[in-house]
Amino acid sequence: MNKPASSPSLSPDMARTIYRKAYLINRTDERFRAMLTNGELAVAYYPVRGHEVIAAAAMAALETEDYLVTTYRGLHDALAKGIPSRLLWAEFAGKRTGTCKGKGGPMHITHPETGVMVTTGIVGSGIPIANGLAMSSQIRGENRVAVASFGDGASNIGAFHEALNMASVWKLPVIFLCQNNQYAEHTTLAAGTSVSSIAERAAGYGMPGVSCDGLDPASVYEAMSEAVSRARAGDGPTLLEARTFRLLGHIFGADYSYVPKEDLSAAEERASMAKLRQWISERQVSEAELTQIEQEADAEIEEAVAFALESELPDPDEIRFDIYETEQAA
Amino acid sequence: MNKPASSPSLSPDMARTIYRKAYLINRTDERFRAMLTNGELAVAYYPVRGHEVIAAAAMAALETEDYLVTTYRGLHDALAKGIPSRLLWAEFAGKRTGTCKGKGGPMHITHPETGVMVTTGIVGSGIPIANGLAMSSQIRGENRVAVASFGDGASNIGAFHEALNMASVWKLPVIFLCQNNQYAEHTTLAAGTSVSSIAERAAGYGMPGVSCDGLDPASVYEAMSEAVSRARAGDGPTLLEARTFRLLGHIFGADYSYVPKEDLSAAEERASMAKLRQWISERQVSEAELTQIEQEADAEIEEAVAFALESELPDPDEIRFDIYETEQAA
Amino acid sequence: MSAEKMSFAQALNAALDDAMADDENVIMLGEDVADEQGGGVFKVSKGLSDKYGTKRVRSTPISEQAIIGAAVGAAITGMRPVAEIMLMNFITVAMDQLVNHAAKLRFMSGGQTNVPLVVRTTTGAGVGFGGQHSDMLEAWFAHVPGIKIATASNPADAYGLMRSAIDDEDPTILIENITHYGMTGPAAKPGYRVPLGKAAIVREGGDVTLITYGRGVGDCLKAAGQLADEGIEAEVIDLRTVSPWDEEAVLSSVAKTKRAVIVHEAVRPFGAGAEISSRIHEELFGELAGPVQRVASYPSPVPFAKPLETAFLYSVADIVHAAQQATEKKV
Amino acid sequence: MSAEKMSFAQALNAALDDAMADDENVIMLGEDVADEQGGGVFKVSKGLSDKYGTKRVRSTPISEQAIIGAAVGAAITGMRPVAEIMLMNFITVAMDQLVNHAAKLRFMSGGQTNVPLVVRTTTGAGVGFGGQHSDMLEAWFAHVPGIKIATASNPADAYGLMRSAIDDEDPTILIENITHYGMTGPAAKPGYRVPLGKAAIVREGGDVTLITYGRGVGDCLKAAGQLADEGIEAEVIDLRTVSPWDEEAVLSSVAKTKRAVIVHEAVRPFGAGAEISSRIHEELFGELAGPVQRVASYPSPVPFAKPLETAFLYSVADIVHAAQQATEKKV
Ligand SMILES: Cc1ncc(C[n+]2csc(CCOP(=O)(O)OP(=O)(O)O)c2C)c(N)n1
Ligand SMILES: Cc1ncc(C[n+]2csc(CCOP(=O)(O)OP(=O)(O)O)c2C)c(N)n1
Ligand SMILES: [Mg+2]
Ligand SMILES: [Mg+2]
Repeated sequence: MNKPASSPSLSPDMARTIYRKAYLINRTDERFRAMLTNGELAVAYYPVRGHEVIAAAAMAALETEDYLVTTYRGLHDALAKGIPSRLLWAEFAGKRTGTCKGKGGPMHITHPETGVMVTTGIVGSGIPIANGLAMSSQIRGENRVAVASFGDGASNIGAFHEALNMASVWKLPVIFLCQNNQYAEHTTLAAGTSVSSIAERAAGYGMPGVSCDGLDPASVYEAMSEAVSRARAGDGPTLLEARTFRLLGHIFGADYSYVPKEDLSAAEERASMAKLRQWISERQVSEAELTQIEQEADAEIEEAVAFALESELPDPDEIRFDIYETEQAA
Repeated sequence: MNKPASSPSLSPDMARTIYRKAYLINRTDERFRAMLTNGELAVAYYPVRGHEVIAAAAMAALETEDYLVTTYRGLHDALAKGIPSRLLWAEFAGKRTGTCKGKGGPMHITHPETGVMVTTGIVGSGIPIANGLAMSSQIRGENRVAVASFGDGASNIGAFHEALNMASVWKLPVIFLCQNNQYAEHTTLAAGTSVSSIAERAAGYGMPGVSCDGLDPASVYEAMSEAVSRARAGDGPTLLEARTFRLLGHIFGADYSYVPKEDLSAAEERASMAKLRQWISERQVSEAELTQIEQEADAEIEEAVAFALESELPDPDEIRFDIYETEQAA
Repeated sequence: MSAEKMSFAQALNAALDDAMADDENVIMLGEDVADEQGGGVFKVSKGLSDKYGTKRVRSTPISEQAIIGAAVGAAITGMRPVAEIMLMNFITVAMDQLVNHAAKLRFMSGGQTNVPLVVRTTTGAGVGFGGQHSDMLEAWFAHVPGIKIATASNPADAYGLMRSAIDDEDPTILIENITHYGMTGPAAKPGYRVPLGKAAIVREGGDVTLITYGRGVGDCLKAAGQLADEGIEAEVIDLRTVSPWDEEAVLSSVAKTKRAVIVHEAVRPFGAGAEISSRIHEELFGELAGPVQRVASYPSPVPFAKPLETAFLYSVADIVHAAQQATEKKV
Repeated sequence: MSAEKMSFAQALNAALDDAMADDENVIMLGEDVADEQGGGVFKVSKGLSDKYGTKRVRSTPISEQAIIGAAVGAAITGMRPVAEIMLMNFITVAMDQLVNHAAKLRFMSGGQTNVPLVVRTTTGAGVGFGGQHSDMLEAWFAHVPGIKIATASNPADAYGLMRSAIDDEDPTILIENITHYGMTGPAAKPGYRVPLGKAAIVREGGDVTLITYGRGVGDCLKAAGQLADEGIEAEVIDLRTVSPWDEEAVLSSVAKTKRAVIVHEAVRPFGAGAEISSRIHEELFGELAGPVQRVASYPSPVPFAKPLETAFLYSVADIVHAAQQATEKKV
C-alpha cells in the first residue's frame, strides 16, 4: 500500500478548478438540504458534506470523455464530473427537464455527455459496470478510463470482489475510488469491515492499493492522476481509497447521534471550507479569483433552483416510454 | 502468508489414519470411474484424483462433530469426514438407501451424523453457509469448528469475499480450505485469478493466510491443526490453501488435452499413491498394517458397490416428501 | 404488548421479542439491526440486542449473500434465524442462497436438514424511492417450491405471521410494506399466531370477491366501501400467505360470488395474480359470471417523479372499476 | 452455414459467428468461452476467439456478477455483448445486475442509455444434474419490465432468435435447453431473423391449441400426433419469445379452437403458463369450451434419482390427457 506524499506540484489552474468544484458541491448540498428542511422539496437525499474535496480533486484528474459510475451518495461526483447544475437539480426535483426526465431521480443520475453513465442505489453494483465501460474503451482502443466511486461499506459486498479480480486479470483501464467516510449507514468501519484501510484489499487482486487523504486536494489529485496514467498506459486498475468522514447522517433527516462528538468536531475542523479556501489561496489563486468563483457558483445554483422549481412535472403518459425501445401500450 | 514447514511430528497413529482415508478415496474414485467407463453407472462425476491427501489429512484434524461444507468435487471430503461408503455409493447411484434417499445425488451429499452438512453445486455458495454453522457453534458455546472446502476458481466469486469478511469481523470458528488444483474447468489459475496463491487474499480480511503442500500429509495436517486450534480458541478464521494439481478432466469424460503434458506428468509423479505409501511406511507403520488397511478399504468399497447396485430406486411417490415439512399432494 | 393499539413496527418488534424470549434458538441478523447501529432502519429490532445480546442480534456487513448464507447454515443446525434484507430489491444479490439452498436443502438432503429461516424485508412504491428500492417480487418466490412467502395487512397479523414463520420448520420470506410501519391497529395478544397458508375474510359480501394481500387489503376495503354505495357488496379476502395460498378460501368465496378481482401492487404480467386467476378459472369454469379481473401496477420500472409513480401504482379507482366490470358482465 | 442440416450448437455458433462478422461491437464473455478454454462447455463459441481474438471473445473468472456487470457497462457504450451464464441456476447470483440494472437503465436514465445485451444460458431437467442445475426460471424474467426472454425449439429458430436478440436494443435472455444441443434440423440461411415477440404456428389444427416453447414444442408435436390418431386435431403454437409473448397469435388460435392447453417445463405454480391462461380467459371468456389447461412439472426441486426426475417432469402423456380433457369438456 503506497501512500503518496502530499506534493505542492498542483498547478494554480488545477487548484482553481478543484476549488470551483468543491465550492459548488458544498453550496449545492447546503442549498438542497435547506430546501428539504423548509419543505420546498421532499426527496430521499444522501448528503455529501465531507466528500467535496474527494470528488472535486478526483474528477479534476479526468477528461469529460472518461466514464464515471457513482452511487445514491453521488451529488458531489456528478457535479464534479460536470453535469450542468440545472439538469441535476431538475432531476432531483423529479421534473421532465431533469437529466433523466424525472424517471430516475436523485439515486439514478445519468448524463453520458459528461461521462456519468450510471448512478446506482444498490451498494457495490456499479463496480462491475465500471469494468464494462473500461472494457469497451480497451476493446475499441480508446483512451478513456472508467471510474467506479463507492463507499467503504461497499467493499464488503461480493460485486466489489468479483469486479476487482476481473479488472486485474484483464488489465482494464478502471479506477476503483473508495470514498471511505468511516460509516456504512450506522455501522462503523470497524464493525463491518475486516481491514482498517480499504486499500489493503488491493493485494488480494494483484493491483496497486493507494490510500490518500480525502480532505487534501493535492493528495487526492495526485493519487488519482497516477491511477489515471496507469490506466491510460494499459497497466491496469488501481484501488484508490480516499479517507474522509461523513459529517452528516446517512440520509437527510436521519439520526447521527451515534457518531462520537469528538470525532465529528475533529472532522468538521479538518473538512472546513474556510480551510480549503485558505489552502487554495496559498496556491497563487487570488482573493478576487476566489470571490469570482464563488459568485459564479452561487449564481449557477440559484439559476438551477429556479429552473428546477419552474420546470414542469412529467406527463403521466411518459411512463409508457423508455421501458423498451418501442413504447408500450397505456 | 505463513508457510508451515513440513514437520515430522505427525504421530504414527495419525499417519495410519491419513493413509486409510487417502487410500479409500483413491480407490473409490478409481472404482467409480471404472463403473462409469463400463456403463454400470451413468452419473455426472467430478474426479478427485490429486485431492486425496488434502481431504485425508485435513479431515483427520477434525472431530466427527465438526461441520463440513463441500462441493460437487466432494467425494474425497465426504469419505474423509467419515460418511460410510455404502451410503455414499447408494446416493451416487440414486438409490433410496443413499444418504439423501437418492434425491440429492453426487452433487448434494448431506450426512449430519458425520458433520457433512451441505454439498453444493453452485461455486462458492457453501462458504457463507459454513459461516452459519460456525456462528451456531459460537452462539451455543460449542467447541465445534466449521470447514468450507472449495476450489481456487471459487475464490473469485462474491460469496467467498463476503463470507471471509464476515467471519473475520465476527471471529467465527471457521476454516476456509481452498483446494487449489490450478484449474477451474478449462481455465488456469493465471487466466482467472489475480493472485498466484489464494492465501494472499487473507490479508484483505485481516485473517491468517496459510499455503500448504496438498500432496504432503504432514504439511496439510499441521496447517489444518493449527487453523483448528485457532478456531477452537476463539481466535477466528483461517484461509488455508492446499496446493495440488487436478490430475483428470474437470468432469468424468471431459477433455483435458489442454493440460500441459509436462505439468501433468510432474503432478502425477508427486501425487503417486506409491510415494504416499512409502512416506507412511517410514512413519512406524508396518507393511502388515498397510496391507490390512488396504484390504479393509477394498472390502468396504466392494461391499458398498454391491449395496448400491442391489438397493432399490426410490418410489416415484417419494417426490411428494421433503419439499416442506408436510408432504405435498401428488 | 399490553397496549390496545399497536403500530406495524411495534407489532413486529413484539413478535421478535416474544419469540426470542420463548426460544433461545431464535437469532437475528441484518444490516444495522443491533441497538448500537440503531435497532434497524425502521426500528423493528429496537431494544432487542440490548435485551438478548449481540451474539443473538447481529449487525452485519453489507453482504446479503453472507447474511442469508449464515442464516441458512445456522438454520440447518436447528437455530431459527430471522435475517433482515433491508429492502426487497437487495434480495436480488442473495437469490442463490434463497433459491438454490434455503428452498432446496430439505429436499436435496432427503429430509435430513431443514431450514427454519425467516427473511424479513420491506418494499413498496409510492414513497419516491424510485426504480431500485420499490419492487414487489413475491411472484418469484411463489414459483420456487420449498419456500413460503407471506405479507401482513395489519399489525396484529404482522405479529401472528412472524410468530408462525419463526415456528415453521421451512424458510419463509415476510414482506413488510414500506408504507405500513406507522399504521396502527388492534394489538395482537402475546403468543398469537396467524397460520401460514390461511387467508382471512376481512369483509363479507355476496356480489364479487376481491382477493388481495398486504397493502392491497386496505385499498380493497376502501373500494368495497365505494362499491357498497352503489349497491355492490364485495367480499374481501386477505390471502396473508401468497405461497402456499389458501385455494380453499378463495374458491369457496368465488363459488358464492361468481365474480373475482385480484389486486396486487406488483406489476401485472406474470405476477402472483395470474396463478390465482388461472386456478379460479380452472376450478370454477362454468360457474363464473365473467372472467376474473386483475388489478396491478403498470409494467414499467418504478418511476421517481410523482405523476409517474402515481401512474405506475394501481389505484382504488382501478379496483372499483374492475369490480364494476366484473359485476356487469353477464354470460 | 452451407449444410442443409445443422445442430442446435452449430446454429448458435453460426449465429454468433455471423453477428460478430457483421458488427465489431458484438463481443462475447463467459466462463471458458474462448478457444484456449475449450470454446464453451457445449462448444457453442468454438472457433470464435481464434477468429475474432480474445479481446472480443473473453473467458472470464467464475464471477457471474462481474460478467453481467461488465456486459451491462459495455452495452451502455454501444457495444452488443453476448454474455454466457453457464447454467440458468447460476443466474441467481447475477439477478441484481439483470433486474436492477440491465432491465432498468433505459428507463431510469430517461432513455439516455440502453442495454443491448444478450444473455445466453442453458438448463433443463432429465439429464440427472439434480436440484441446482436444472431449473427453468423464465417466469421470473417475464415478470420484470425492461427485459425480454426467449427460447428456441429448433436450430433454425435458435439462429434466428440469436440474431434478433443481438440486433435488439434492449436486454434479452436466451435459454437453451440442455437436451437440445445435439438436435439437428434444417439450417437457417445466413442472416435469418426470428422476430422477438412473434410466435410460430408449428402445426395447424382446429380442435385444441397447444401453447408452448422450447422443449415443449417437440413434446406437443408428439402429443398432437397421438391426438390425431384419436381424431383430435391440435394446433401447436411455439411462442419462441416468452416475454413479450405473442398474445395476438395465441388469442386468434384459441378463438378458433375454443380450447387451450399450455405446456412448459417449469413447475406449474406461478409459472409462465399462469399469465397466458389468465389472458386467454380474460379475453375469450364466454367463447371457450372449457377452462384452459396447464401442463407443467411437479412443484418440487428437481430430484436426482431417475424415477423421481421422471415424476418431476411433465410427460407427453400429460399433454395428451390435458388435451383430451379440454376437448371433452362441454359447457
Ligand atoms: C445491496 C445493498 N444492500 C444494502 C443497501 C442499503 N444501504 C444503502 S447505503 C448503505 C451504506 C453504504 O455504506 P458505504 O458503502 O460506506 O457508502 P456511504 O453511504 O458511506 O457513502 C446501505 C447498507 C443497499 N442500498 N444495497
Ligand atoms: C456460480 C457458478 N458458476 C459456474 C459454475 C460452473 N462450474 C462448476 S465447477 C466450475 C469450476 C470451479 O473451479 P474451482 O473452484 O477451482 O474448483 P474445482 O472444480 O477445480 O475443484 C465451474 C465454473 C457453477 N457451478 N456455479
Ligand atoms: Mg461509508
Ligand atoms: Mg480448481
